[in-house]
Amino acid sequence: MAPGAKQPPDLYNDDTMPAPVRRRSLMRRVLSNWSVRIGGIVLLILILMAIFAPWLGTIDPQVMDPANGNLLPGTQAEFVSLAGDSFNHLYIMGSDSLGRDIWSRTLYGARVSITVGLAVAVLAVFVGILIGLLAGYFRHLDGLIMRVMDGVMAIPGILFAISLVALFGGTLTTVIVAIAIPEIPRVARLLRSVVLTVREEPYVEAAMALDTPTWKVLLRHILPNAIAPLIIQGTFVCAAAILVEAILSFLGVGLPAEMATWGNIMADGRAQFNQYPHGVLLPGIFLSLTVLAVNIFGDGLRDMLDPKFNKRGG
Amino acid sequence: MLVLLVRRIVATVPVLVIVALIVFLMLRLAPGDPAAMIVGNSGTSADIARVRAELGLNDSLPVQFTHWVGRLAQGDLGESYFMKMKVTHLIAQRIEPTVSLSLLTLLITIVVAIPLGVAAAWRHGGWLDRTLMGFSVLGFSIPSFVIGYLMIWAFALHWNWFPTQGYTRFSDDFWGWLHHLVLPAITLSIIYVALIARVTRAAVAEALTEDYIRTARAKGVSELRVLMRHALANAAIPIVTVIGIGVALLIGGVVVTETVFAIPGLGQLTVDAVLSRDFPLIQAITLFFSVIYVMINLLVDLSYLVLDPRVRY
Amino acid sequence: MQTTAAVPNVLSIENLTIALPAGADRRYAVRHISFDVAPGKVVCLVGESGSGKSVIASAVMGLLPEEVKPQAGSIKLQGTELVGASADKLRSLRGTSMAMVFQEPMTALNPVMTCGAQVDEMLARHVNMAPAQRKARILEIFRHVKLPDPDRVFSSYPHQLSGGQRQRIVIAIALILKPALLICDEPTTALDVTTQAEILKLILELQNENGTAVLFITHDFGVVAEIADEVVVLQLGDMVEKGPKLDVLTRPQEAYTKMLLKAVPELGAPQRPPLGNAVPLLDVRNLSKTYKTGSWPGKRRIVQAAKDISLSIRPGETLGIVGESGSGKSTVARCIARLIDPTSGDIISGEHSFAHLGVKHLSALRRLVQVIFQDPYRSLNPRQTVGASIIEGPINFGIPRDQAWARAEELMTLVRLSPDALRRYPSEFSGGQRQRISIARALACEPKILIADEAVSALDVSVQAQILDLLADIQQRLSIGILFITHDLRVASQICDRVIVMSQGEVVEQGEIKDVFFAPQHAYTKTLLAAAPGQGFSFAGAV
Amino acid sequence: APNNDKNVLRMVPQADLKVLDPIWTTAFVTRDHGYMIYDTLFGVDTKGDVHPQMVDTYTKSPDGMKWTFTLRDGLAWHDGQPVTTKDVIPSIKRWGQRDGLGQKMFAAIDKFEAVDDKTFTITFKQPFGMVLEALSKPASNPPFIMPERVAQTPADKQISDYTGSGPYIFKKDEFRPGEKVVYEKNTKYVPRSEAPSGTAGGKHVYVDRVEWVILKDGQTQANALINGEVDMLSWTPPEQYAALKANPNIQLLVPVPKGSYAMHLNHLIPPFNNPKISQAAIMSINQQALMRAQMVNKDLYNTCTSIYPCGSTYATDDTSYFTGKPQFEKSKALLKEAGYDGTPIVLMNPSDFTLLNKFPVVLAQLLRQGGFKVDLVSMDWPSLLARRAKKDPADKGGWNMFVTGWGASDTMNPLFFAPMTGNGEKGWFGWATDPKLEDLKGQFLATMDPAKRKELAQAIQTEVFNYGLYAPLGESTNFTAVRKGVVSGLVDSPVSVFWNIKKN
Ligand SMILES: Nc1ncnc2c1ncn2[C@@H]1O[C@H](COP(=O)(O)OP(=O)(O)OP(=O)(O)O)[C@@H](O)[C@H]1O
Ligand SMILES: Nc1ncnc2c1ncn2[C@@H]1O[C@H](COP(=O)(O)OP(=O)(O)OP(=O)(O)O)[C@@H](O)[C@H]1O
Ligand SMILES: [Mg+2]
Ligand SMILES: [Mg+2]
Ligand code: NI
Repeated sequence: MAPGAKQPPDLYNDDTMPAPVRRRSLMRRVLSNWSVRIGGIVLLILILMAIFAPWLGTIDPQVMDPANGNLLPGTQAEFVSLAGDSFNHLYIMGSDSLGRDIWSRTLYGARVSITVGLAVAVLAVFVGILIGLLAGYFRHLDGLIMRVMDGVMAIPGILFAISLVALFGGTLTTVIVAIAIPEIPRVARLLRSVVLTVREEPYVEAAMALDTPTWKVLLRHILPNAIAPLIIQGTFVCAAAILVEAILSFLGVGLPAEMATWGNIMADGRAQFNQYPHGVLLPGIFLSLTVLAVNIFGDGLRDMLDPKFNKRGG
Repeated sequence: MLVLLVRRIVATVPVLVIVALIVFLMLRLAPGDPAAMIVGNSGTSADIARVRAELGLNDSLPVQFTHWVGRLAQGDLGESYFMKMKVTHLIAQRIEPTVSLSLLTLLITIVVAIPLGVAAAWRHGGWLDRTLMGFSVLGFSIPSFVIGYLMIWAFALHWNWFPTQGYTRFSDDFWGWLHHLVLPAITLSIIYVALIARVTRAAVAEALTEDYIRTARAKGVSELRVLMRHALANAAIPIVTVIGIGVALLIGGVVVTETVFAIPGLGQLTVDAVLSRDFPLIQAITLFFSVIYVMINLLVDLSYLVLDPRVRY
Repeated sequence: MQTTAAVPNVLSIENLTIALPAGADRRYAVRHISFDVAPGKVVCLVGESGSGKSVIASAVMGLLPEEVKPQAGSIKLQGTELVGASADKLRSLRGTSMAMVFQEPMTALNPVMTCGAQVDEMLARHVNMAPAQRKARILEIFRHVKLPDPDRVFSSYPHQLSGGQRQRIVIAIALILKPALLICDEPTTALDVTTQAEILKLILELQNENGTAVLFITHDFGVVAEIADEVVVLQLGDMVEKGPKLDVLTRPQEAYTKMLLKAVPELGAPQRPPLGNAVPLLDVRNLSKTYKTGSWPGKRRIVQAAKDISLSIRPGETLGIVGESGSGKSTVARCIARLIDPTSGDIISGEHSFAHLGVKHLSALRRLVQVIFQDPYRSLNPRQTVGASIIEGPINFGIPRDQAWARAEELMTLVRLSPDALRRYPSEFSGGQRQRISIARALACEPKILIADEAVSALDVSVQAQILDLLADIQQRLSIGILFITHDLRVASQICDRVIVMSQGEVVEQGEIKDVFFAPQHAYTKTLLAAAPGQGFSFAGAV
Repeated sequence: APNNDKNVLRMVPQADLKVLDPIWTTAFVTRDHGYMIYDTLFGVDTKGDVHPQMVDTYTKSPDGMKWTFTLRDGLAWHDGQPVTTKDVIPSIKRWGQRDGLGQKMFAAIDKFEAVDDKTFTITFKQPFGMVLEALSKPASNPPFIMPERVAQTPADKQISDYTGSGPYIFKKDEFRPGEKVVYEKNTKYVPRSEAPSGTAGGKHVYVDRVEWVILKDGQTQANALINGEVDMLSWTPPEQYAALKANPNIQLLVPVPKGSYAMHLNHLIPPFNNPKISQAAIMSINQQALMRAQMVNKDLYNTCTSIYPCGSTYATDDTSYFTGKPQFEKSKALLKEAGYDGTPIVLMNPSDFTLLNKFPVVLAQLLRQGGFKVDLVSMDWPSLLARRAKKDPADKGGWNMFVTGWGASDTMNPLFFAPMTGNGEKGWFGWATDPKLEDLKGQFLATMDPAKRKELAQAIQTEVFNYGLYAPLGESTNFTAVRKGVVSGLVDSPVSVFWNIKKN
């Protein structure tokens, strides 16, 4: 007999069954991931900067002093507003062609970009969930819904957004809706495929056998298991939305030009990119950093939550 | 096979009808009046009313729609409001630059991204993998116009290696064609390489966990063969699928890249048409892009037949 | 095994210890393993799931995942040390000196390569032969492993072959270069009993022919009895017992081995309490189900999965359905529980007919019939606490939450789990425990009929024995009817009063255990019985 | 690669050429295109004097009621056919249906007939003082002469045959809207012998081919010029001015007079249906701030309070209360007096139009200083054009104010200037009802006496400010940038013209 062989378990005493493995809480598991940490911290800093923009050495992002146009980063100059007030101001990131402070505009722009990113993600995911659940669970609706989704998907997203914003005017709502609509089919498809696989899971069949009403099956059993891929998808939608907002402004069909958004700052700066690249590059760094942070965060979440990487945990 | 092809093509018709309807409604419900645009700065309200009537913009929406669809069914996409030209002619003029740019981008992407992705999957978690994934996330995060401007600044203005803008027709001058497309294609391919490399890595990494890989290794075959013949061949479907889906991304990228490099392609035409409310042109381009998208994805679907013997439609 | 000492061993493992990475369920995959495999002999590694059988096999092949490393000991293949050998060295030995057959024939072959090409890789890599010669050689081995129509198989893709045929391809790959050592890791577990019997026979034949040494991994004592010369028993990475087959199977020394053997169900009519002539709880008449798959523009496919099935279940009775994979067992179960809609036929209980009621009117049936599924890992919602899963049914039937919860606590005791467990998530439980929770969930609705669809097939024998015991106990107490679906004839014979034998959607034979199993009428039933491995061995009786 | 072909001139035009009919649209770029391929009966030189162009000689009766014109020799269409009065008369008639001044002229015309192939007469039924100004009108729409078959196209339809008799031939097969427009030298063109000046004089062509390359982005335009990929930018983007000026390989020229910008008000609906409130808005203007913001560099603009181009014939600094400097207190007082109720005024901002999109932003701030509530509404240029045609109340999709730009050729004569209307809803956007203005314009039209005209021009200026019709925001210098040492010979002209250019 080999040393250390164990006693056979008693068939009728449950105490010797393998001790239940304590699952680390999902939150803690997610937070232990480096990508999530780094992405999250960067994002948090950016969000805090956006919230506390008024206290971070900024001035009103709209006020201009044409005489102080195109100052290089770090210039200290006398600011004379159109209203006639004058004060000494340090242009941390220089000024744009109208003499507006790029640092202030960038910080206030963070509010817009982050709002757009979050709103688009939430909107696309929410509507996508509704459509995906309908299509995935009510098979007779599937054909029609999916044809419409295919149609929306077949129109290149950017074209759609450009047209919508150009045609309906660049308000925050239009921009959010215009960026969100092309994302909806993707979310809906994802959700539908998750629903189609999850609904075959024995526990869903079991719930049906327990006479659970359909809406409850959807909300209690199917949706929670689709949440992880949706959150991941949501982060990528968010990152893409921030970029698309900038692209729309760049193409001249974004939010109103005087509004401080990263896209608008860059669109203004691009007219003189060769002489004053700071007008594009500095806000560009903020933009890229944000998108990067969201992407890294999403990647981390994926590693943690995606069932593919995490076979039995759930 | 032929029956299959026909059936699949017929199946795309409802999708295109939906596209047509969406685009049409979007245009007609929007504010902004092409007539005002055509009349110009010194025209008057009366001029605008006259042009509206001339363009048939005063008819009811269903009438306008049936009119348009009716002509569409006869293959007539209409005439641009501004340039008295058939929109098909205008689109035809712009296809070559866009197709050239897209194909070159695709070529660069496939040549670069797939080997990178395979290498990363092979050394899953190693430095190559990390670097590559870092690059790919970065590629997703920098707006393409910033990359484009930096490229122009460095390679066209500073070193003078490439032209800053424009396009030369393939038939006029092959080297000129290539010369004009290098920078835009690289700019455009960055995000695409990021995407495809990522998918390749994931698909190959997943294939590498499959049992048949273990069987192959148990046979003692070389690692390269395991990667290419076994893992990559099985990862082909997701990769091709994403290349197909990526066409939408590519079209979006084309719009921006063409603007940055002033390439007279469909992307620019689109922006122009939207900004001038040239309804027939917008409708035609969107429909055109949708057809391309649908066809490419049909092609992708058909490619499954070749890539995976299990697939039967 | 003193007699073979003169012949050098093909494989000798000594004091092998393999460490697991941090965070794994234990520190060592296996510890202090020593055994030898002599030429022409079959050594069986047995043990419960997770005992380290596959890790040993992978270690020999040099295919351990990177994070798992041999820490001590040696593995010698024909005198060559494999622990610490270079990747190139191992690669050249693989295929030529040692080869392996894996468990899952469905996934072991590359789906996008023809079978011929996959065998050809072996030749192309290791021997210098012209393509035509290679092809001839491959066709020859295909004939040898008794593949029908070798030419067609050569150019077929794996998915065009049946599971048994695929496994023959894998065996052909393993044996084409006549390796000295063949490792088989549960090569027949995924196959039907009849196919399993053929494959086992084939392996033995080839082994005899070439004098190959075989390391055979299995958890099925029937197979061990059939094939082994020597047996090595593992428990959680430790070697518990080893010795010649007859010694281990009939005179086990260790308590663990005894326990394992005792848990193996026997093929025999057990004592079952007699059933009165009670009114059936449920009558199923001429039930048929046809699946239509594929939608426009794809191709339509029609599968007739169940044809004209009639059966009835009485209180306290266990009705078994046995049959090979794909014979329609699950389809029947799902139809009865109305998880899918039967195409035709009737399901009657009392004066109600349920076969064609709309989903909204099925409450009565839901109370009557509950289901336990095969896969313990997927039959509980991972995002719900166990308690929430159990009380879901009662709440749906209008029972107040408190009352449902109290009942759930009782049920937990009934299935021998602690009531505290209600607040935990399924992932915190082992497979056997989850299956008990599933039973508790089904019982919470106070059903009259329990359908168990392969409810024990995924479990180790010891755990399987516990669950079967539990079911019998519950049935006795509550006098419910059980529809027990299994492919394992031994299990069926242990627990059922009557069985139905299904083949290709049809009932071929039905009746009492003693009639069907000991005096089968139908040819299909006879083959099925003949193929069951380890006949004549009475494992539990050995203890 | 640099374009070193001496016979090919590559230039970036002011905008993308879309509409090819210069009678049908007023777009500047279409007008420029018109001057490439068409000829006019008369031209104007840089001083504003009118000289015969296609016309050889002309006479008028002493009372000015009957004019006789004779075409010069050697005029031919691009297809080789001679130009005759059969072509001229329908051309002028078609123009007369579209152009504002043309309409006025035809209202005064009694008879317009051909005498023979070369001679035609115009007989007036009432005095019309601006015959030569009309026939040489450089601003949109100039009366271009087209072949008879083309001129017979209804005025509200675009032409589709682009045969002209001008110095260049339009290459229709190479026309790619949004990409390039190609012209070839008209080898059969016979230039006048006088030196070129403005749209008058000899139109010589020294290159075989002119390619208009459409580049929309200012940075791209500058890059292309610096790299020699194009030879010339017709309108230098203000943002690029400094960089181009500093570049030793680039030369900046000013062949066209300054352009100007104006703030336009909607007089149909409140509050600017009240002249006092309009005046208050005009008092809030700060020309210096506005121009600086839009033009970026101080070399590119100057303030100018006159409604006529500063330095031109009719310009004076007698501009009533308007100083171009902000008078916020006065404005507030006026608003109080007029009883401005604080409804926000809708100021439209064409945010995609880089030559206009900064004015409204600054203007909004100025108006707020002046006591207004402002609702700055951003939209793209097409939306602005559509919206300004709407007569609805401002909060129901209408508008109160926008800014746009004009060429000197538009503003140099009150009758050339489209917004100069006081005939209510029949007039230009803003629909001012100012009978006095209409009356002054009528008098201006009727007289031929320069002194009288000057007087009337001053009266019109005063009336514009008193009514608060619109207000000038300042003038901008439009530089043309060329490759130094490569391109020479640009002609100074009221509108951009591209003959006489040499390349080496
Ligand atoms: N890559 C790995 N990382 C961590 N732990 C591992 C790894 N591979 C195997 N293990 C652990 O090693 C132990 C032995 O696993 P092994 O696969 O050899 O079991 P087995 O006896 O083959 O079981 P089964 O009958 O289920 O196939 C298990 O506890 C398993 O969790
Ligand atoms: N949803 C479905 N759609 C189409 N065909 C199906 C479906 N489910 C089962 N089938 C087919 O019906 C037949 C019977 O399947 P069923 O699952 O009832 O077999 P089974 O006896 O339970 O097999 P196993 O022992 O493998 O579980 C099989 O051929 C199967 O492929
Ligand atoms: Mg195993
Ligand atoms: Mg089954
Ligand atoms: Ni070139």
